[in-house]
Amino acid sequence: MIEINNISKWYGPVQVLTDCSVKINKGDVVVVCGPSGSGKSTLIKTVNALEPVQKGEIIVDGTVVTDPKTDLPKVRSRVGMVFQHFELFPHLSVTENLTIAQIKVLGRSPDEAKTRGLKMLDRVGLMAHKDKFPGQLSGGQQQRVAIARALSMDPVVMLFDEPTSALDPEMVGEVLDVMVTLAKEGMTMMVVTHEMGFARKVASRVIFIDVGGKILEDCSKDEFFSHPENRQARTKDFLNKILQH
Amino acid sequence: MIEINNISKWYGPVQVLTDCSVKINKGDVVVVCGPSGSGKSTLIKTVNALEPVQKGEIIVDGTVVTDPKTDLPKVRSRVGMVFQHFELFPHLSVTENLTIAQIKVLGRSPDEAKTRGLKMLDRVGLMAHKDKFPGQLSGGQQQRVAIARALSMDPVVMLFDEPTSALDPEMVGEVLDVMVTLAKEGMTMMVVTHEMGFARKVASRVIFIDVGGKILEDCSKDEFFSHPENRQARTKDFLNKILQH
Amino acid sequence: MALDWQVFCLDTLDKEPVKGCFGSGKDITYLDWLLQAWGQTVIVAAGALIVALVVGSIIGVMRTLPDSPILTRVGNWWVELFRNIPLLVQIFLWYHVMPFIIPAFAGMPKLALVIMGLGLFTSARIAEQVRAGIQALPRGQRYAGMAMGFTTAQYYRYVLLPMAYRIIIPPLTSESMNIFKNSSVAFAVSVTELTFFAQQAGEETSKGIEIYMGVTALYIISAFTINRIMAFIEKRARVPGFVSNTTGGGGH
Amino acid sequence: MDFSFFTWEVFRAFVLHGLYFSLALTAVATLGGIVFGTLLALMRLSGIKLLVLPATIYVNGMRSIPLLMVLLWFFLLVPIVIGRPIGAEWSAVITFIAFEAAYFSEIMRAGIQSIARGQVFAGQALGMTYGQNMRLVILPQAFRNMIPILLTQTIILFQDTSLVYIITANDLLHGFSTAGSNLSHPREAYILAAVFYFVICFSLSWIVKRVQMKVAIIR
Amino acid sequence: QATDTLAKVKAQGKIVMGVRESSAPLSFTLGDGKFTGYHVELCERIIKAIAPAAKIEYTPVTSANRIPLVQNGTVDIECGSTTNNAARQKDVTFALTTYVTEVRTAVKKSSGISSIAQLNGRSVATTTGTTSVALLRKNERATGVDFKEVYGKDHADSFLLLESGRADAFVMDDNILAGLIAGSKTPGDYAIVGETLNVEPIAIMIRKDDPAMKKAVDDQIRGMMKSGDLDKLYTKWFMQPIPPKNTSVNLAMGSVMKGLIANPADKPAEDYNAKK
Ligand SMILES: Nc1ncnc2c1ncn2[C@@H]1O[C@H](COP(=O)(O)OP(=O)(O)OP(=O)(O)O)[C@@H](O)[C@H]1O
Ligand SMILES: Nc1ncnc2c1ncn2[C@@H]1O[C@H](COP(=O)(O)OP(=O)(O)OP(=O)(O)O)[C@@H](O)[C@H]1O
Ligand SMILES: [Mg+2]
Ligand SMILES: [Mg+2]
Repeated sequence: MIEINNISKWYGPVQVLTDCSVKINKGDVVVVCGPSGSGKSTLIKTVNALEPVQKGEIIVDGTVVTDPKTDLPKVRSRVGMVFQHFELFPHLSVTENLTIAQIKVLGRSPDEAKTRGLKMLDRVGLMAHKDKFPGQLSGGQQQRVAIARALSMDPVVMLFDEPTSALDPEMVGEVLDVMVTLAKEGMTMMVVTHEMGFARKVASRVIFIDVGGKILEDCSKDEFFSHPENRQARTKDFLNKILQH
Repeated sequence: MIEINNISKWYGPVQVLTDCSVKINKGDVVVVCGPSGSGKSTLIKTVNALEPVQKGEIIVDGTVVTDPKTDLPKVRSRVGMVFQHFELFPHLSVTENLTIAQIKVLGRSPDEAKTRGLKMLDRVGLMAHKDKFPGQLSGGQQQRVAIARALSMDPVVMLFDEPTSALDPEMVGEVLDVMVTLAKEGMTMMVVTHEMGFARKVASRVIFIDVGGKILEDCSKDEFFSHPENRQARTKDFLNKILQH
Repeated sequence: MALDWQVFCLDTLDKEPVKGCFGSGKDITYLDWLLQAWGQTVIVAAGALIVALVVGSIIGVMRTLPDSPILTRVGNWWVELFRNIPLLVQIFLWYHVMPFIIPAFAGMPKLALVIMGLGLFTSARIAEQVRAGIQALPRGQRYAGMAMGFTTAQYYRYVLLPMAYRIIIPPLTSESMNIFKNSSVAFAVSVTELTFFAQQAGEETSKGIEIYMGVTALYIISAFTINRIMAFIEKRARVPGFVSNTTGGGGH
Repeated sequence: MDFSFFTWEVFRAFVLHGLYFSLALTAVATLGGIVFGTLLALMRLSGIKLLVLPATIYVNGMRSIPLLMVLLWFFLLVPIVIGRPIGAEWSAVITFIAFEAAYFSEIMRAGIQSIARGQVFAGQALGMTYGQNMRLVILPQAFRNMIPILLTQTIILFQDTSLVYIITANDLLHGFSTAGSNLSHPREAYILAAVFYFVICFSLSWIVKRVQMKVAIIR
Repeated sequence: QATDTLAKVKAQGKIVMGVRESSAPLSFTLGDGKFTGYHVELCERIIKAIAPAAKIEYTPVTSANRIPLVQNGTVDIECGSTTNNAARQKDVTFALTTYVTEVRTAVKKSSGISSIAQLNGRSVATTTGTTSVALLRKNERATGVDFKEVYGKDHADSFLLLESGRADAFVMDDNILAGLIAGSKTPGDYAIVGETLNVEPIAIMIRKDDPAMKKAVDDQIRGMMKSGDLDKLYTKWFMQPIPPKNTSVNLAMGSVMKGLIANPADKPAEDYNAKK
C-alpha cells in the first residue's frame, strides 16, 4: 500500500530525515513514535507529498508520489490525513467541512456528498452537531469531525499526526476510541502518537525514530513491548521517560 | 496556612466558582483535579487574589486577601506561583528572571538576590543555563526555571496550575521530579494537575471540582484512590476517562 | 472667538449671502462648493479603494504561493517600490512625469491618474496585509487543504482566502479610512476635493477657522461612515465560535 | 530627461537643508510620538473613565483627519492660541508629534494587549505593583514586540514629512521641487526625489526586516 | 486690538519677512535659504531704514497661507506678490502700491490661441489660493466661455501644467508669467496673449491696525519713488538679466505704474477695474 524507499530530506543544511525506509501493507496499523523534533511529522507528511523529499522514492497504492509528473491532488484525495490541531476549516459549518472536498475535488453532487459526509459524522457520533461551526465544538469533537472529513473522501489509507496530543486529557479517550474502531475494521493506518496504550491495543508494527530522522526500530508490536531487552538504548530511555508517570 | 471560606465567583452572568471551601495546613500537598473549564485555574488564582471573588473570604498565612484594604503585592510576594505556560519573562535572562522580583519587590541587594536565585537554579539542576534566555530553553527546562523563580522569593506556600500539561510527554518527568522533591521536603503546595501518578506519590489530599466550580470531593489521597466505591458518579466517570489509555 | 457660520451661505462670486444657503445653477454658495468637494473626495477614495483591493489581493496572494520564487519576487518588489516612495511624490510622477515618458498617460483624466496613483500606493499596503493574513493562518490549514486533494487555486479559494480576509478586516478598516484621508493629497494635482476647498475658500473668505471646521467635520463623518460599514461587514462575516487575535498597526 | 543640472552645488544649496529637516522632524516626531503615544495607550487601558474617554476621543479624532488638515489647523491656530507666532518648521514639529502620538498609541496599545495575560499574572504573583509590572515586565516586552511596527511607522512618518509643503516648511521634497522649478528641470527633480526617498526608505525597511528576524529569534 | 509691529521688532531684535519661493522676479529663492527679487530687495531697504538693528528672518509663504500668517503674527512684513483688493483689506493692510500687474494668459505659441474666447472647452491652469481663481470663475460667468480649470499648488506647478500640455493656458499676473517663461527651458515657445482680465495693484502686506508701521513703510516707499530709486530697482529686476540663469524678464513699466510713482496710492484692485 505504502512503500517508502530510502528517503532523505533536508531543511537548508539540517537533515531531518535520514535514509528512511518503511513498507506498509494493506490493513497494517503502523505506530510511529520518537522524541520531539525527530521528524515524525515530516515523515508522515512526505507520504502524500505535503513535504517534498530530496532523495528516495515513495509509492502510494501504485503511484510514485515523489515523481514530479505525478498529479499530486489526485493522490492526496485518496490519502486521508488527520492533524494534531484538527485543521477543520473554521469558516465552514461541520457539514460543509465534510462535503466541500467531495464536491470540488471528487466532483460528487452536493446531495451525494452530504449523504456520505453525514454517514461518517454519524459514525464518529456527532450527528447532533452537523450545523455547528468548528469553533463551537470541543477539541475532542473537532478531531472526530476531522477524522470523519478524511473518511468521507473514501481514502485507501489514513495518516494521523499526533491526533490526541493537543487534547485535554479527558477527550483523548473519545478520539482514540474512534481510531481503535477504524483499525479493527481493517483500515490501513500510519499513526504518529505517544499513546502507548493505543499502540498496545491495535498496532501491527511500531517504528521508533530518533532525532535526525533515523529509524532506529521497526518491529512488530509484540516484539516492541514484550522484549525490551532487544531494544536499542535510545529507545529504552525514551520509553522509560514517557511511561514513568 | 490557607483558608478558603465559601467563595463564589461570577464572570458576568456565568458562575465559575460556587461556594468553595478548602483548608490547607502547613506541609499539606493538595492536588486539585476536574474537567476542563471547571474552574480549577480560577480557584487557584483567587488564593493570591489574581482573580477577585464576589463572595466569601480567603485567608493566607493570617492575612485576609479578600479584604480590599490588604496590601496585595505583599501577600503575593510570599505566595509562589507556577503557571501552565511557564510565564518566564522572555526579555530577561534566566538569572534576571530569578532576581528581578527579589530586588524590586523584596528589596534585596543584587548580590544577595543572585546568590539566592542561583542556589534555587542549582536545585532544579539548571545551573549551566543561567545566562540563557527563556526562548533558548526547552519547555521542561523553562518550567523548572519558573519553579526556581518562585522558590527564590522564599514563599510560605507554592501554587501550581497544570505545570506539566503544556509539556512534551518526555519532559513531564523532569518537572514532576522537582515537584516531588519539594513536596517531600515539606513545602505547602496546592497543585492543579491531571497527573494522577504525582497525586498517588505525594498528595496529602485530593480535591475534585466539577463544571460550575463546585467542589465534589475533598478527601485524603488514600481514601480517593483506594475506595472508588465511595466516590460520586461524576468523579468516577472523570477518573475512568483520564486513566483509561 | 465668535464663529461666523454665515460664510457657508455666501455666493462664491459676489460674496453676498444667499437665502437658504444653497445656490442655483452656476451661482453656487460655499456650502454647495463644500459638498461638491466632498463628492470629489468620495470619488477619489472609493475608486482608489477598488484599485487597491484588487491589485493588493493579487500581489498579496502572489507573495505567498509555494514554489513560485519568481512571482514571489515580483510581488515583493512591487510592494517595496510602492510603499517606499511618498504618496505625494508618486502622484507627481503619475501626473507630471509619466505622460512625458509614456504619451498615452497625457490623455488620461487627472481624476483617473490620481485614483490610480492612490490605488497603487495603497495596493502595496493591502498586499502586505493579505500576505500577513494568509501567513497568520496556521500552517496546517494549507496542509489540510492540500491533503484533501485541492489544487493550489482551490485551496486558496476555499480554505485560505476566506479566513485570511476575515482576519484582516481590522487593518483593512484602517486602510480604507486611510485612503479617505490620503485622498487629500490629490489636491496637489488640482483635484478640487476637500483640502483644496479648505485652502481656496479659506483664502477667498478669510474665514479659515469656519471653513476648516466644516471640512474637518466632513472628514470625520466620512471616516466614521467607513468604520461603520466595515464593522457591519465584520459582523456579517463573523464565524460562529471563532476567536482571532490580531495586533493593530500604524499607517496613515 | 537631463539630470546634469543636479550638481553637488545644487544639492547643497537646495536639498541638503530639506534632507536634514525631514530626518530631524522624523526623529523628533518618532520620539515624542512614542512617549505621548505610550501615555495615551496607558490612559486608554487604565479602565478609569476619566482617562479613557479623553484619550479615546483624541486618538480617534486625530486618526480620522488627514495630516494635511491637521497641519493647516495647527499652523493657523497655534499662534492664535499661544498668542505668539511660531515658524513653519516648529509648527510642523508640534503637529507631527501630536498627530503621530495617536498612531503610536494604537501600536503601543496593541503591543501591551499582545502580551499574554499570563505574563501580567506572573508579575503580579511575584508581588509586583501595577507600576513595577508595567515598567519591568509589560512595557519592555510590548516595545520589543512592536519594534518592527514602530519602525515601519517611522518610515511612513518620514514619507509624510513631504506633506509639510502645505505650510511651506522646507523639507526634502520641497528642496527638490524648488531646485526643479528654479532650474527648469521639474520632472527630473521629481524623479530624483522619488529615487532619494526610495533609497532611504528601502534601506530603513531592510533594517526593519533584520530587526524583525533578531526579535523573532530571541522570542 | 491694535498691534505695534515696530515695537515688537525692536523688542525681539528681528523681523520676519514673508517671501515667495518662485514668484520671480518679485520674490524667489536662490536655494540655501537665500531669497531675492524686486520686492525682497525693496523690503530689505525699507527695513534697513525703519529698523536698522533688526535681523531679517525670511519665511517662505504660499498664496494660500500668506494672509493667515500675517494675521496671526508669524510674518511681520510680506514681500511677495500679493494683490491689494478690497476683501483682503478687511484682514490686512497694504503699503503703497509698488507694482501693477495685469492678469493675462500664457499659452504655447504653437497652440495658436490669442484670446480668451478661444479657450472655450479647453483647460486653463491657475494657482490655488490666488485671486485668479475667482477671476476665472467670474470671467467664465460673464462671457459664457466655458473652460476647465486646473489648479497648480504653486506657480511652478501651474507652469508645468502648461508645459506638459495638461493645460492649454495659464492665467496669472503678467510679471509671474514673464518670469516663469524667462526661466523655462525654451522661452521662445511661449507667449503672453489676450485681453487683460484684471489690473491688480501689488503691494507689500503688513498687519491691520498698525498705523505706525504703515506710515513708516509708506514714507520709505514714497521717498524712493521721489528719488528715482524705485525706478532703478524696477529696471534692475525687470529689464536686466537676473539670477539664477541670468536671463531678463523684459517687462517695461506700464502707464498705470508710472502714474502711481507720480501719485502714490494704496487703492484696492476694484478701483482699477470697471465693474463688469
Ligand atoms: N519548515 C521548516 N523549516 C526548517 N526546519 C523545520 C521545518 N519544519 C520542521 N523543521 C525541523 O525539522 C525537524 C523535524 O520536525 P518534525 O516536525 O517532523 O518533528 P516531530 O518529530 O514531528 O516533532 P514533534 O513531536 O515536536 O511534533 C525539527 O528539528 C524541526 O525543527
Ligand atoms: N476572563 C474570563 N472571562 C469570562 N469567562 C472566563 C474567564 N476566564 C475563565 N472563564 C471561564 O470560567 C470557567 C473556568 O475557567 P478556568 O480557566 O478556571 O477552568 P479550568 O478548570 O482551569 O480549565 P482548564 O483545564 O481548561 O485550564 C470556564 O468556563 C471559562 O470559560
Ligand atoms: Mg510533529
Ligand atoms: Mg486551567
